[in-house]
Amino acid sequence: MPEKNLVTAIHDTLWDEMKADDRVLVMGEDVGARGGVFRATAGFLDEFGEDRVIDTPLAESSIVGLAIGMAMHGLLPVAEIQFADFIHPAFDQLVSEAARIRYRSNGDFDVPMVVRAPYGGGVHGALYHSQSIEAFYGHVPGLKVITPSTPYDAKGMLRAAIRDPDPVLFLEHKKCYRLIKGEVPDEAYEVPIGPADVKREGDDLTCVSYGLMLHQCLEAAAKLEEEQGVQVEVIDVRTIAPLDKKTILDSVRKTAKAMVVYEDNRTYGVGAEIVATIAEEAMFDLDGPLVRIGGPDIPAMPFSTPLEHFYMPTVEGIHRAMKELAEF
Amino acid sequence: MPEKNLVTAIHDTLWDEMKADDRVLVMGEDVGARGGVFRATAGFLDEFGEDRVIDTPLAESSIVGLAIGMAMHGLLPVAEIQFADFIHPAFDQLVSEAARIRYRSNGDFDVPMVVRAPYGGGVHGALYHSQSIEAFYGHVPGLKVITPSTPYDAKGMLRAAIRDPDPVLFLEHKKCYRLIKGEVPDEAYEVPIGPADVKREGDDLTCVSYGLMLHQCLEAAAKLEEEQGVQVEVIDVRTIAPLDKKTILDSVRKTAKAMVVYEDNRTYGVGAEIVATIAEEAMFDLDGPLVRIGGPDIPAMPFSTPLEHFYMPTVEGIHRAMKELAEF
Amino acid sequence: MAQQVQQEADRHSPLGLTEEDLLAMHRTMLTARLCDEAQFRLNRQGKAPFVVPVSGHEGCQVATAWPMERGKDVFVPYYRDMAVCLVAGMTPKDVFLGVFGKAEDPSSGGRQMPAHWGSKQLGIISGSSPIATQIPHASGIAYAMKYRGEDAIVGCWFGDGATSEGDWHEALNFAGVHDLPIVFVIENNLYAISVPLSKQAGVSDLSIRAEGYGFGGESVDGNDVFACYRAMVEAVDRARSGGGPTLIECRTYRFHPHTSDDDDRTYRTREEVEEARKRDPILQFEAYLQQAGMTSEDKIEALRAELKEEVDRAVDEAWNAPDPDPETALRHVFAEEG
Amino acid sequence: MAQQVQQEADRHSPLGLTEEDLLAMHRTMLTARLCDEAQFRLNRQGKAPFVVPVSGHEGCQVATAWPMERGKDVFVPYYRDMAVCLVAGMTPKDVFLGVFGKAEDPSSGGRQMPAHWGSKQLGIISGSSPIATQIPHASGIAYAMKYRGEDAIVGCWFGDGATSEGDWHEALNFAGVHDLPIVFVIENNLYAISVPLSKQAGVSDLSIRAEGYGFGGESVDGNDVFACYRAMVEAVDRARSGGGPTLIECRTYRFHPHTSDDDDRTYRTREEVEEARKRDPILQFEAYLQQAGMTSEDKIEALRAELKEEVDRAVDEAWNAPDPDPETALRHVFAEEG
Ligand SMILES: Cc1ncc(C[n+]2csc(CCOP(=O)(O)OP(=O)(O)O)c2C)c(N)n1
Ligand SMILES: Cc1ncc(C[n+]2csc(CCOP(=O)(O)OP(=O)(O)O)c2C)c(N)n1
Ligand SMILES: [Mg+2]
Ligand SMILES: [Mg+2]
Repeated sequence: MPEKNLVTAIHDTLWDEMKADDRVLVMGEDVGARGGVFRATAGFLDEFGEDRVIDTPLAESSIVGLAIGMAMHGLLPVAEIQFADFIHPAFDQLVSEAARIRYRSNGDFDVPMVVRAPYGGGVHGALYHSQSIEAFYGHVPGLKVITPSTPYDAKGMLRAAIRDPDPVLFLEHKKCYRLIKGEVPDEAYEVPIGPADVKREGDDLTCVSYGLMLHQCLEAAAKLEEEQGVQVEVIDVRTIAPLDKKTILDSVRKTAKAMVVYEDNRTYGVGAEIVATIAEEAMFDLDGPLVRIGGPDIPAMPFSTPLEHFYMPTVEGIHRAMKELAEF
Repeated sequence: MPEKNLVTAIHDTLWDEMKADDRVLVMGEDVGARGGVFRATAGFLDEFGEDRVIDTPLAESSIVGLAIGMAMHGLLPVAEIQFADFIHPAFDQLVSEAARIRYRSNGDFDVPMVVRAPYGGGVHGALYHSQSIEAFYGHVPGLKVITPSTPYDAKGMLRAAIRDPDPVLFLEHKKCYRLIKGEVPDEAYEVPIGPADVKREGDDLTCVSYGLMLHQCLEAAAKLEEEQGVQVEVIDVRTIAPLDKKTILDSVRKTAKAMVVYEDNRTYGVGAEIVATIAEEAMFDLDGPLVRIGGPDIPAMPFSTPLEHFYMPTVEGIHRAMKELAEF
Repeated sequence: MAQQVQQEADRHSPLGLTEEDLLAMHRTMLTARLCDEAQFRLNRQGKAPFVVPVSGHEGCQVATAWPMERGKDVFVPYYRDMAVCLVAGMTPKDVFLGVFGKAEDPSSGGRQMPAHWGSKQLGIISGSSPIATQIPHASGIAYAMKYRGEDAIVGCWFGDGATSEGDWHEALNFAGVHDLPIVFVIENNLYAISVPLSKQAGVSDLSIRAEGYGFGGESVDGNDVFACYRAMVEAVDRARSGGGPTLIECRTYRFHPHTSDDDDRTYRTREEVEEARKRDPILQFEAYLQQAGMTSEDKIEALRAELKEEVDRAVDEAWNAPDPDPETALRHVFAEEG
Repeated sequence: MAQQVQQEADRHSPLGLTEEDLLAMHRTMLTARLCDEAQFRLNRQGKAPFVVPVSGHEGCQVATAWPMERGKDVFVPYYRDMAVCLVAGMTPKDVFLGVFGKAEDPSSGGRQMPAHWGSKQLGIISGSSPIATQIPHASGIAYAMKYRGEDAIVGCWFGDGATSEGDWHEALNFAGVHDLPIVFVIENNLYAISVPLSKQAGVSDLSIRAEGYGFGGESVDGNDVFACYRAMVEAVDRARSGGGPTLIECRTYRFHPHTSDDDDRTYRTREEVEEARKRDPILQFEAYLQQAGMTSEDKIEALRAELKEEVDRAVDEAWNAPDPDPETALRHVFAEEG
C-alpha cells in the first residue's frame, strides 16, 4: 500500500471523486492555476477545466453561499476556504443557511456540500493563520464537523463527506499536512462520519483528542508505556459533531480515568463538552480527576517563535499529565 | 424606587449615558425614527439628533466594523443588532477584529465598544428570531459577553459596559424585556462585569443559570422550598465571558450538588463549560450527579406553538430535576 | 394629457400579452391583495400572531414573476413576495397554512414564520429571515444551470434594504464574472422598515450599480405592470440566451406597516401613504383593462366577491388543518435513514 | 513621441511639488525597494521565515500617502503598504523588528506576521490578515472625525482582491451615505494571489463602482507617481473640504511572488513579469528626475549605497533586538489594571 501524507491523501481523493462524478466540483480562492496554496488541487485545472475548478473572487460568504445554491441544484460542490481563519465572513451562510435549509423546509431541500478548511497552528502562521474553529461550528445543529488526522481517515472521510446528503465542514490540520504520513489503499473506501476511533488501546487511562494534538497524545502514550508500562487508550474524536459519546464513555468506563487534550482556546472549547459528557454520564465510574488540557485563552497563536511555543500544548506536558493521572 | 421592566431600564440607562457623555452614540437598524423595533431608543432621535442616533444601512458586518473604527477614534459607540440572530454576518468583525485589536497591537489600540443584541426565544419568533448566541462569542478571548437578566443588573452592567475599555457584547433576552420587572434606582451605579451573582441563597443544591432560564430556575426553586423546604442556591452567571468560576465553585462546595440550566442548544453550549469546570475542580466535593438541562439540538425554535413549546425548557421540568437531585 | 394618451394606447399586444393573460394577471394580483386583507383581519382577531403584508407590491411581483417558466426556471423570492409565489403555483390555502403554522404548510410545515416561502416542487427556493442570504444561493443555482447546460434561468427578488448587505455585492459580482442566467429584481419601496433610502445609499437609482458588475441595470415604475413586465421579459430573454444577468429596480411602495409587529406612523406620514395609494398598481391595471374593454366595474366587483370567497374558504381549510406534532420538532436536522 | 514630450514637460510644479519634495519621495521609494531586497535576502538565509514584498507598488504608495498630513490624518493601510507606512513615519528598523518578530516591533511586538502594520502614535491603524476588514474601520474613523468636527481625513488602502468582499461594499456604501472625509485607494496589481482580475470582477475598471455609492472614482496609472499624486491631492482636498469620499484605482503590478510562501510561476509567465518591470515606477520617476536635472546616474548610485547601508544597519539592530518574553503572550487580552 502506498504511503502518503495528509494533504496528498486529500488531493488524490478529491481527484478520484472528480473523476468519478461530474456533479463534483471544487471552488475557492487560488484553487485553479495555483492549485491551492497548500496544493490540494494541484493539476485540477488542466484535468477538469475552469467550469469544475472555480477560482472564486475573494469573498468567503459567497463561496459558501454559492456552494449552497449549487448543492440545491444538483451539484456536489467542495468549497475550499484558504485558511480556516478566513471562514468567519461565511459564518452566517453556514449557520443560518447551510445548517438550516433541511430543517426549515421540513425536509424538502437538502444541501450536499463540503467545505474544506485548513486549520490549526504550529506553522508560524501567527494570529490569523493558526486558529481552530471547530468549537464554533460543532455547536450548530444541522452541520457535520469532522477533523480526520491521518491520511487513511482523510481519504475515507472525504469520500463519505462528498456523498453525505448534509453539509459537512471538513477540517484539515495544516501542520499535519506534510508531517503525518500513513498507508492509504488505492481502492475507494469510506470511513463513516460519526464514530470516534480508538487509535491506541489501553486499560489504564483514556485520553480523548483530535487533530494535531491526537498525534502528540499518541507520542506521549507510547513514551509512557515504554517508560512504565502504563497503557493509555487514545481516542480520536474524528467527528466533532455529531459527537460519538458511546465510544468515549465505553473507554472511560473501562479505564476509570480520563483526560481530554485539544489545541483550541480552552474555555468553551470542544473539550468542555467532552469533559461534561463524561462527568454527567460516567462520574461514578471514575477513580481519578477529570483532566483537561487546552490552549491558553488568548486570541490566537502569536508569530514570534517563543510566543508561539508558549501557546502550543507539548508532548512533554501531555506526557506529564498522563503520568500524574495514571499514578493518581 | 421606581419599578421598571428590562427594556425600559436599558432605554433609560442609554438615555442617561448619552446625556452624560457626547462620545456615546447609538447606531443600528431602525434605531432612529422608529426608536428601535423594541423601542430601546425611543425618543432618542429627537433628543440627540441624527449624528448621535445613526440609522445604518441594513448591513451588520459594517455596523460592527464602523463601531470599531469609531471606538478607535475617540467615540463610545453602542451598536444595536436588531435581533441576535442577525449578528452572524458580523462574526468576522467581532472575532477577528474587535476581540483582537488590543492583543495584536500589543496593547497599543483599544476598542471601547458595546454591541447590544436581543436574543432568546419563547416569543413566537421562529427559527430566526429566537436564537441564543452566547456560546459562539463566549469562546472568543478578547470579547466580554454579558447577559443581565434583571432591570437592576441591566442598568448597572450597561453603564459598566459603556465605560469598559474593551468590546462588550451585551445580550438582552427579549422575552424578559417586558416580562421581568424590578426596582431600579434613579441614581447612577455600576454592576461590575465579571462576578456572577447569587440570586437566591440555599444550602441543599446549586443551580447555575442565566437569561430567561434564570427566572424559571428561581420560580422552580421557590416552588420546591414551599413544597419541601429544599433550599436551592440559584446563581446568575450574568457574565458569560470571562466566566466567574469562583462564585460557582464556592457554592457547589457548599451544597455538594449542582445543576446547570440554559436555553441554547445543549451540545457545546455554555452549560458544557460550567459542568466541565465543576467536574474538574469540585468533583470530589459532590455527592450527587452533575445535571445539565439545555435546549434540544435542533437548529432553533420553530414557529408553531406546539413545536415552540417542545423546545423550551419549562419550570416544571426544572423543578422535577431539582427535586430528583435534592433527593439523590 | 400624455398620461391619457399613453393609457389609451395598446400597451399589451406589443408585449405579446393577450387579454387572457391580462385577466389572469389581474386575478393573481387581486388574490394577493385579498389574502393580505384576510391575514390582517385574522391578526386583529388574534388568530394570526404575525403577518407580512404584500399590498402595494402586487404589480411588480406579478409582472416580474410572469415571464418565468414554471417547472423549469427557479424562483428565489423574499418574504414580501406572496404574489411571486402565487404566480409560481402557491395557493391561498398554502399561504394560510403558513400563516397558521400548520403541519401541511408547504414551505416549512409550520417551522418558519409566515411568508418564508419554499417548495421544491414549485421551484421556489426555501428562504430564511436573514436579509440577502438568498442572493448568493440564486447565483449558485444559476451557475449550476449553466454548468449543466439547462436552458433554465433564475429570478431573484429582494428589497432595497438587501442591497446594503455584503452578500448582495458578492452575489452580483460573481454573477457578473460568469455571465450567469439570472435576473435580480429590487422591489424598492423606499424603506428598510423605517430607514429611508437616503440613509441606505448615496444614490437614488440603485440599478446603476449593475454597471460596476459588468451587466445591465434598469429602473422602472414598479406600479406600472407593463413597464415591469417589459423589463423582465427582456432580462429573461437575455439570461436565457446567454446574455448574462440583469438588475431591475422596481420603484414601488408598501401600503401597510412592515409587518403586523410594526407601527409605520413613527416614520411615515399618513399623507405620504395616501399619496402612494393613489398609484396603486392594481387600480392602474384595472383602469387599463377597463379602457381596453376587457373588464368593467361590475366584473371587477364580481371577481372580488368570487376571490374573497375563495380566500375565505382557504382560511377555513387552513385553520382547520392539524398542527404539527410536537415530537416532530426533532426531525430533519439531518437526512433521515432510508 | 507624445510620451517623450510629456516626459519633458514639467509635471511637478503644477502640482505644487518642489525639487526637495521629489527627492524626498524618491528616497522613500528607494528605501522601500531596498528593504524588500533585504527581506528576501534574509528569507533565503533562513533568518526571515515569512516576508511580504512591496516592489512594484512603491510609486502609487508613496504618491498616495504623500498628501496625507502626518499627526492629523489617519492611515488605514494593508499588508502590502510598506511604503505607505514609511511615509507615515515608520523606519526601516521598524520594518525589520516586524520581520524578525521582536519585542520592540511597533506594530505588534512580534505577535503578528510581518507587514501587519500599526502604530497609534503614527496614526497607522492596526491591521489584520483578513482582507477588507479594515475598510469599515476606516469609514467609522472618518465618521468620528466628522462627528468631532476635526479637519482630518482618512486614507484607506487595499488591493483589487479586497473589492470582492462584502465589507468593501458595506464600507463604501456607508461612506457615500454620509459624505465622509475619506479616500479609498485600490492598488490594483491585477491579481489576488493567483486569481486574475477577469475572475474577480465583470469589469476591468473598478473605480466605476464609486458611482453606485454616490461619489467619484478615477483610475490612474499606478506606476506614474505624478498621476497618482494628482488624483490623491484632489481627493484629499475634496475630503477635507466636505466634498465626501473618492475611490482611486492605481493600476500597478507586483514584481515578486505574493509572499515568500508563494510561487508565482504557477500563474504568471516570466514574460508578463518582465514586461511589467519595464514600467517600474521607480525607474520612471528617476528618468523624470534626471531629465529635470534633479539627479544623475551617479547621484542615484550614491543614494542607493547610502540607503543600503542604512537598511543593513536597521537589519542588524533589529536582528540583535530582544525576542518577546514567552510569558507576555498572556498580556493584553483585555485592558490591564491601572
Ligand atoms: C440580516 C438581517 N438584518 C436585519 C433583519 C431585520 N429586518 C427584517 S426585514 C428588514 C428590512 C428589509 O427591508 P427591504 O430589504 O427594503 O425589504 P422590504 O421589507 O422593504 O420589502 C429588516 C431590517 C433581518 N431580517 N436580517
Ligand atoms: C478574508 C480573507 N480571505 C483570504 C485571505 C488569503 N489571502 C491573503 S492575501 C490574498 C489576496 C489579496 O489580493 P489583493 O487584495 O489584490 O492584494 P495584493 O496581495 O494583490 O496586493 C488572499 C486571498 C485573507 N487574508 N483574508
Ligand atoms: Mg424596502
Ligand atoms: Mg492584487
